[in-house]
Amino acid sequence: MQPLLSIKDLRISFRSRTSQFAVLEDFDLDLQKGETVCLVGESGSGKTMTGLALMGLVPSPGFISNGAISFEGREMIAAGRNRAAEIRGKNIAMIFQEPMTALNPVFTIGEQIAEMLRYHEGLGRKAAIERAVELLRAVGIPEPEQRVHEYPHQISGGMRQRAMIAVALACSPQILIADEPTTALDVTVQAQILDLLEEVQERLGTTILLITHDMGVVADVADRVVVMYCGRKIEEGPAAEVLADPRHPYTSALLACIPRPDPEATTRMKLLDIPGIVPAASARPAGCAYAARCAFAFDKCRAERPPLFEVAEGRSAACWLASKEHSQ
Amino acid sequence: MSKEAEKNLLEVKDLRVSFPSRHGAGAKRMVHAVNDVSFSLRRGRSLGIVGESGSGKTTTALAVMRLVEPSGGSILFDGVDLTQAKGESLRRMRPRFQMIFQDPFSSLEPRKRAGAIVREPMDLLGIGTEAERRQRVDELFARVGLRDDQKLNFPHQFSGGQRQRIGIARAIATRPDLVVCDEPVSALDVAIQAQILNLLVEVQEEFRLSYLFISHDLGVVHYVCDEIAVMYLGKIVEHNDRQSLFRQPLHPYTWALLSAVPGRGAAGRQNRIRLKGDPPSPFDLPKGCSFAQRCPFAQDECRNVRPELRAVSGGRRVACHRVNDEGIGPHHEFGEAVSRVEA
Amino acid sequence: MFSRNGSAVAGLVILLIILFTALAGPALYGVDPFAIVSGPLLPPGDPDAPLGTDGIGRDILAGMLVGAKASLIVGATAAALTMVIGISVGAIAGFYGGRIGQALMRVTEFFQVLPALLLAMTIITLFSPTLTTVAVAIGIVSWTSVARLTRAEFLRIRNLEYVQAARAMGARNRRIIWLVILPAALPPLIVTATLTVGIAILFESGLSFLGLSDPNVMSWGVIIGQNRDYMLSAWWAVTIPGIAIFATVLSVSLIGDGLNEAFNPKLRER
Amino acid sequence: MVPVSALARNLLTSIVTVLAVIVFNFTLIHLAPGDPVTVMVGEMGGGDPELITRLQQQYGLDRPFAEQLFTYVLSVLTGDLGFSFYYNMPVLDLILQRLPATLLLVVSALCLAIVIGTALGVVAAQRPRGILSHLITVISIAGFSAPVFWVGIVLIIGLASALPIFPTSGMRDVTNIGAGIWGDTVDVAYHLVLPAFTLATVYLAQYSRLARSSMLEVLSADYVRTARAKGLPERLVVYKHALRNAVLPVVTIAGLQFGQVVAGAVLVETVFAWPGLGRLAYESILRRDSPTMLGILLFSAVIVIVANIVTDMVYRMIDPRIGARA
Amino acid sequence: MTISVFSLNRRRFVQGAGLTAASMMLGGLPEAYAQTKGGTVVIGHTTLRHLNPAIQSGQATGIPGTQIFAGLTQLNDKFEAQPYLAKSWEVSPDGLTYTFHLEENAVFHDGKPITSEDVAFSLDVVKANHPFGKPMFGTVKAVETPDAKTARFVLERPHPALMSALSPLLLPILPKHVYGEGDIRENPANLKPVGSGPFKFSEYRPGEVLVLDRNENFFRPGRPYLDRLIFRITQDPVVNVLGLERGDINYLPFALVRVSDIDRLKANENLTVTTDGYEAFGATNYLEFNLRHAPLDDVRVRKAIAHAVDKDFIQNKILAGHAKRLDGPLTESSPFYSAESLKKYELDLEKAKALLDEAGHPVKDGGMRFSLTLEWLPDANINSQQPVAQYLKAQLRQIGIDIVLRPNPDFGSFATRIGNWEHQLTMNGIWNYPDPVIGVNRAYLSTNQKKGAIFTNTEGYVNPRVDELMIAAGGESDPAKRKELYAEFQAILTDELPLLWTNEEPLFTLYDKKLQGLPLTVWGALAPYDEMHWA
Repeated sequence: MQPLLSIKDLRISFRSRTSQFAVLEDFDLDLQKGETVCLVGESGSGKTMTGLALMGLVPSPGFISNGAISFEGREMIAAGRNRAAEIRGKNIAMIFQEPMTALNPVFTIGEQIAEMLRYHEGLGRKAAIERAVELLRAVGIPEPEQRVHEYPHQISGGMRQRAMIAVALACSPQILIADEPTTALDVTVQAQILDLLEEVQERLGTTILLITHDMGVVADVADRVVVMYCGRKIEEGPAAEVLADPRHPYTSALLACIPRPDPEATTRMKLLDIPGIVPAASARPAGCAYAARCAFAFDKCRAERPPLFEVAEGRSAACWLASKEHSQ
Repeated sequence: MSKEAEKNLLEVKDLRVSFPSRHGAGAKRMVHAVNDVSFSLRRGRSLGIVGESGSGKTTTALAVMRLVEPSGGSILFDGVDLTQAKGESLRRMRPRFQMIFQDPFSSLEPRKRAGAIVREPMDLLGIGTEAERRQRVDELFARVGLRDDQKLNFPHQFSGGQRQRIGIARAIATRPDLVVCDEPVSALDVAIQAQILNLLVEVQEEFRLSYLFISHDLGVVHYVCDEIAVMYLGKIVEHNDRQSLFRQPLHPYTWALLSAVPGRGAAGRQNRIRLKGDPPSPFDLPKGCSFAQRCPFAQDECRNVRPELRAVSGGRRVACHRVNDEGIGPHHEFGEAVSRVEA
Repeated sequence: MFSRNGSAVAGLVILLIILFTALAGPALYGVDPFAIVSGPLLPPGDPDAPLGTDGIGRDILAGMLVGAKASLIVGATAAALTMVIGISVGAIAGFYGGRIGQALMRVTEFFQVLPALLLAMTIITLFSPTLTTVAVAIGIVSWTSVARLTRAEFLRIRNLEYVQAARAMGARNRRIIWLVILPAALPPLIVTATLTVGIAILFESGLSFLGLSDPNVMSWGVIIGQNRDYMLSAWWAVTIPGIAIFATVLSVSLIGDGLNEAFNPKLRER
Repeated sequence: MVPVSALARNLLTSIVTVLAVIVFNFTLIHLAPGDPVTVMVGEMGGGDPELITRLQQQYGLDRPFAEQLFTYVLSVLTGDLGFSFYYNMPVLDLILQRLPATLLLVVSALCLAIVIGTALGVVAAQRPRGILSHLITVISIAGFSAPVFWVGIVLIIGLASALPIFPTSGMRDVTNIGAGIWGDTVDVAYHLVLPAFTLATVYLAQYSRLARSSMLEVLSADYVRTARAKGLPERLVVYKHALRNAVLPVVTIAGLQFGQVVAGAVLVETVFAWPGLGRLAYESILRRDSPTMLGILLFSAVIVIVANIVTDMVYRMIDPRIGARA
Repeated sequence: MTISVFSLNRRRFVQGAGLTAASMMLGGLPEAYAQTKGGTVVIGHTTLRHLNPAIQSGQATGIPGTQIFAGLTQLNDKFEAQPYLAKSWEVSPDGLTYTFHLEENAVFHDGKPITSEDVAFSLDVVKANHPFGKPMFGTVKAVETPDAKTARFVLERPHPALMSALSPLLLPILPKHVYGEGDIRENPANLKPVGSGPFKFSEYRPGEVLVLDRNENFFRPGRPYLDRLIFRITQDPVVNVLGLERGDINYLPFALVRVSDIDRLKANENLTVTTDGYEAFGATNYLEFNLRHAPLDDVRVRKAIAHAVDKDFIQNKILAGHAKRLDGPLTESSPFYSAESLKKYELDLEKAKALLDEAGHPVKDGGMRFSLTLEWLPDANINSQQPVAQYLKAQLRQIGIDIVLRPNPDFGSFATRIGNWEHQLTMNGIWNYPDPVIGVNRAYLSTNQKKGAIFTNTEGYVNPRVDELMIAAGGESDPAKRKELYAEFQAILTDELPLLWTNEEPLFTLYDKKLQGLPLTVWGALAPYDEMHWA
C-alpha cells in the first residue's frame, strides 16, 4: 500500500557563521492512513524538527539539505523547491505544545478557526463561524456558541488546546502533527486531550504523528513508535512490541529510568539512570551517538555508526547489538 | 527509631496564604491560594505534595520557606513558629531550612560562578570560616558529582542536570534539617531526571534530611516520598502514606489523578474516570467541595457543604463526604486505579 | 560592510573623536571662545576664524571646541540624574510593591502627566538658566520612563527563582535589590542610559534654542541660541553646532542600538 | 467594551492627578521672583506704585498664598481657568483658540510618522539582515538624533533662499483671509507641509525603530508559527497575525506622544512661527503670564490624561487581554 | 515686545513745541494728487495684549489703536496740533478752559454718532487706567458737555502740554455705549474694538493676525485709501526678514530685525529701509552701574571700565554702522546735546588696568581682579542689549574683571531685580524724547529713586549739583540758557559716569518701495494711515 506520506533520507542542517551541522540525518518514515505514530526522544533529538519539516516550516537558519518528502505520491520537496506550502494547513495540520502562545491572543477563537475555512475553502464569514461552532462542539468545548466569540486568554489551558485542535481539524486534514500537545497540561487534562485525539482519529480516520518525550503517552496511544536520539532514528516498530521488548539499549534505558507509581512496591528501588548528557548537535561523535552513555558499548560502536537493522517484521533498530551477526 | 526522630521537625497548622488580586477588570479580591492547610513532617522523612497547577502546592512550599507571607496559621519548625520570626531571628533560622527550585535555568544567578553560588548561603548566613567554606564547597562538588574545575564555570556553561546538581549542593551547603524541593526534576529530560532523583535520595539518606517535596508527577512522588498529601484548589484533600495512597486512593480526585497517568496501554485506559473540564479558578471557589463540579460522584451535600479533612480507618486522612469511615468510596467499585506498568 | 556591530563601532569612533575634541581641542586651538576676534558674521574659511564668526565676532571654531565639553557634561549629568532617580524609584516600587510601590507609581504617573518640555522651561525660567538648573530640569522631567522600565524589570526579575533563592539563603533586601536584581536589570537600563544621554543633549539644545541656556558657559546649544536670529545671513552659526549635536547624539544612539542588539538575542538571531 | 468600573477608577485617579497638577504648578509658578503685575505694568509702559497696588488687589495677588491657591482651585473646578494678564482674555478662550493649530500640526505629523514609520519598521523586520533593513535602521537613528529645531532651520535656510516652494512661517497667508473654506484649507495645508514634515522626522524615527523591534519579536512568536502552519499566505501571516500584535507598543507610544502634544510642538512652532499652543506656552512663560502658564500646564496635563485613557481604550480594543498591562 | 517696554510716556509733555491752534489741514497736500484707491497692506507687527490704547501704552497696541480710534487732534511733524475729531477749539485766556467742537458727521464704526459724552468718558478712562493717565490729564478737573458736539475741558491749573496729549494714541475716543459697562480691563471690546478711526476692526487671532478694514463712514471724505490693513504678528526677526524678502510684509515699522540683516534688505530693490521718523524718540543704550554696590561706587573703577570699551567697535562692528556711538546722557539729535562738554573715554586697556590697580583691585589668582554680574533686558533692543553685554564680557576680561552674564528670562524678572536695585551691572536704555525733562531727568534725579519702579534712577546716582541743574533747566524758558545748564549737566555726568553710555539704539522702518503716503512724522508709525496708498 502506498503510504500517505513518505519521508526519504531527510536531512536538516543548521548553518552558523562558521559551520554547518545536521540536526536530523538519514531520516526515513512512512505514515499510513489512519495510524498513530509516535516520535519519541529527549530534547534535542530532532523530533520537533521533523514535524516542522513536514509542514515546510523549518526555522531559519535551519534548512532541508537533503531528502524527499512525498504526500499521496506527490513530491513535496523536489529540485530544491519546497511545495509544502500547498498542502500545509489543508492536508497536513499541526498543533503545538503551548496552547496559550500558539493561539493569537488578539483574535477570537472563532476567527482563528473561521480563517482556515475562509482561506482554504472559500467560505463566507457567517458560514465559517457556523462551522467553527460545530468544530468547537466536536472537540468537546461546552457552549461553543459563546466560546466562539471568546479570546484565548478567556478560556482554560485544556480548552485552548481543544480549540487549537479545532483549528487544525478545520479543513479535515489527512495528517495531524501533534508536537507535545499535552506536556504543558495537567495530568487530568492531558488524559482528556489524548482521548480527544483518539476519538478524532476514529471518527475522521486522520493519521496522527504525535511527538512526545513521554513513554507513558506512547504506551497509551501509539500504533507505531519511532525512537529518536541525536537527530537519528534508532528504533522503530509497533508500539506494544517496542515497549515490551526494546531492541536498542537507549530505548530500554529510557523505559527503565521513569519512576512509576507502583502500588505493590514496598521498598524503593534505585532508578536506572543514563549517565552523561546528550551530545550537542554541533559536536556529535563519529560512531554511535549513544555510545558514550551506553552500558553495552564496545569499540565498534565508538568507531562506526550502526545502520538501522531490521530485527523483526516491521521492526528495526540502529545498534550493532541488533545486527544479524550479533543476534546469532 | 530514636525519640528525636519521632518528634515533628515541621508542623504546619491551618496555613493560609491569600493574595490580593485584580482579576480581569473587577475590583480587588483576595485569592486564597492556600486554605487551612495542616501537615507535619518528621525528621529524616519526606512528605510529597501533589496537585495540578493552581492547587497551591508551590505556594505552600514558599510559605514554609517564608518566601511568601502567610496570612494565617502557624509554621512550627523545630518548635519555633516561623510565622512569628522576622528579620534577624528569621535569618538565624535560615541555615536549617533550604530550598531546591524548579527551573535549573533561572534558579542560579547567571553572573556568578558555580563555586560562588554554592558558597553563597554560607557567606550570607555567616557559617564557618573562610577556609571551612572553601573546603565545604569542594566536598559538595564532589558529592553531587561535579568536577572541581567546574567551580569556575558560569551557570550557562552547564547542562540542565548539572545545574540542578549545583542547586542541590547549594541547598545542602548549610547542613539544613529540612529541604523544600519545588518540582526539582520537572524541567529535566527523563534520563537526567532519574540521575537527579537518585542523587536526591542519596543525599537525603546521607545527611538525614527531611524533604517537603512538591511535584505534579505521581511517579516521582512515589519514588521519593514516604507520605503524600494531595492538594486541590488550595486544600489538602487526602493525606496518606505512600503505599496506601497508591494502593487504595481514598479521594475520588486522587483516584482520577492516578488513573490519568499515561502508560497503562489501551487496556488500562478503559476503566478510568474521565474528569470533565479543568479545575475551577481559585478566584471564585464553590461553596461546597471544590472538586464537586468535576467529581462524577458528587451529590447535593458535596455542592453545599465543604468537607473537612478527617481520619478514616488506618489513620488515613481524606476530605470527602462520599468516603465512609472504613475508607471506602464510590469509586472503589471501578477497581484499581493503577496497575503495574506493562513495560 | 554594514553589519550591526559595524554601526555601533562607527558610533563609538564618532563619540571618541568628539570626546577627544572636547578634551584636547581647546588646548590645540587656543582661541578664547568669548573673545571678539574679528567682525561679526564672517563666513567660514576666513584665516582668523576657520568656521566663521558669530553675531558679535566671536570665533565659532573656538566656541565649538570649548562648547563640546559643556554640551557633553550637561547631557551626561542630566542622563545620570535621570537614571539615578528613575532607577531608585523604579527599583523600590518594583521590589516592594504594595503600598510603597503604589505610592511611587502614583508619583511617577503624576510626573508623566506634566508636559516635559514646558515644565523644564518653567523650572529654568524660575531658577535662572545655569548648567546645573538645565541638567536638573531635564533630569526632573525625564526620569519617569526609566522608573517604569526599572519597575517592570524588577517585577519580572523579582519572581525569578534565583532571587527567591537569595532570599531563602537569607540575603537582606538591600542586597537583593542592588546586588541581585539590579545587575540582571542592567542590560536594558544601560541601553536606556545611552539613549538618555542623547535625549538629554537634544533636550539641552532645544532649551538653548529657546534662549534658556547659560551664556557664561560656551556650549553648542548656546551658539545656536545666540545666533538663531542671524540664521538667514549666517547659516554657519547655527548649522555647524547643529551638526555637532547631531553627530554626538547619533554616535550615542548607534552605540545604544548596538548594545540593544547585543543584549537582546531575539533581535540578533533573526 | 471597556468595563465601567475600570473607567470609573481611571476617572477617579485622573481627578486626583489633576488636582495634584494644579497645586504643583501653582506652587511652582509662585516660587518665581517677580509678579505678573510688574510685567504687566512694564508691558503697559510703566506706571506708578499706586497702579501696581491697585492691579495686585484686582488680581488678588496681595492675598496669602494659600488663599490664592484655594481660589484658583475653586475657579478651575468651575471651569474657569482665569484671565490672561497679557492677552486680556479668558485663558480658556485663548487656549481653545490656539488648540486647533497645534492639534493639526501634531496630529498630521503623528499620522505621517505612524503610517510611514510602521510600514518601514515592518519592511525592515521581514528581512532583518537585508540592506534595506539596515538602511531603514540607520535612517531612523539619524532622524532620532537630529535636533528638531535644527531640521527646521536647515529646511528654512535651504528653502528660503535656494528653493522657495513652501512657506516657512505661519499657518496661513495673512492676505488670504476670507478665501472661503476650500481656499483656507489649501492655504493651511500648504503652510503645514514643512512644520509637519519636520516634526514627523523625529516621530518617524521612533516608530520605525519600535515597529521593527516589536515586529521582530512578534514574528518569532508561537502564534505566527501557528498562522504559517495553518497554511495562510505570508501576506496574511505578516499583516494580519503579526502586525496586529506588533502594533500594540506603537499605540502606547502614539498615546504618550499625543499626550505630550503641546510640549512636543513648542520647538517646531517656534521655528515655523506656527500659531499654536506650544508657542503660546513659550510666550506666556517668558511674559510671566501666570494664569495662561497655569492654564496651559493644566490643559496639557489633562490632554495627557485623556490621551492615556483613550490609549487604554484603543489598547483594549486591539488587545482583548484585559489587565494585561496592569 | 521690543519697544513697548520703553514707555511712550516721554511723549506726554511735548514742551517747547509750538502749541498754537494752527488750523492748517493735515494732509492738505496729498489731496492734490489723484490717489490709487484700494489695496491691502501687510504690516509686520509684534504680539499685543489687546486693542484698547486707552488702557495700554506702547506701539504694539498703539499702531493698530491709532487706526481704529480717532482722537481730538493730531500732531504734525512740527509737534503742532491739527484738527482731527475736533474740527476747531478755543482756549480761554487764563489757559484753564479748552472748548472743542466735534466734527458734525463723525460716527463710530457701529454707526452711532460721536458725542461730547464719549469724549468725557474717554478722558475718565484714560485718566484712571492709562499708565500715564494722571501725568497727562491729572490737571483736567472736569469735561463739561454743553451740547452733543461740544466738549469743554476745565483745568485746575494751566497745562501747556495738554494739546499734544490729545492725539488718538494718548486719548483715543471710545464709544461710551460700548466701553461704559463693567470693568474696562475685561471688556470684550478690548479685543473687538469699536472706534471711529480710518479703519475698523475685522478679525483678530492672537499671536497670528489682526485685520482691519476700511471705515467706509470715516468722517474725512475719500479716506482712507486702502481697503485693508493686515497686521502679521510675530516675535521672530527671522520671520520678518523672510516676510520682507518674499514680499509677504509690505510695511515694517519699529523693525524687529537684526542689524546684520539690514544690509541684506537694503540690497533688495523692492524695499526701502529708513531710520527716519524716530528722531524724536532718542533711544539710548548704556551699561548701568549700581552705584550702591562696591566697587562700582568707586569712580575709578567705572572709568577703568569705560576705558576698556571700544565704542567704535560697538558702533561699527556689532551694530554694523547702523547706530551712533553715545558718549553722554543726550543723543546727538537733542537740541541740548553739547559735544564739547562731554568727557570721552577712548579704548586704553593699560590705563584701565592702572586705574583698577590704583583703586586697590590687584590681579588675583586666575588673572582676575573681581567679578561682577551683568544682566540685560531680555527680548528687547535685540540689536544692542545682549550683543553689547557679550562684548563687555569679552572686553572686561582683558582688564581682569570677570563678568558673569545673568540672563533674565523675562521682563518681569528684569524689572523686579533692577527696580529693586538687586543688580550690579545691567544693560539698560531709556528714550530721551525731544525734551530732557521728559526722558532724561528721571534717570539722574536723586529724588527719582523709587524702589520697585523700573526706568527711574535705578543706578542710585546722587549729586545735588546735578539735581539743581535739572530743576533749573526745567524751569528755564530761554533755550540758550537751558543749553548752558545742560552742558554743565553733561560735563558732570560724563566725568562721574553713573552710567556708561554706549550707543544709540537703531530703529528702522522697512517698506515696499511701491507703498506711499507713509506717516514719517514725529509720531512715526503711531499716526493714522488714512493717507497710505499703493503707487
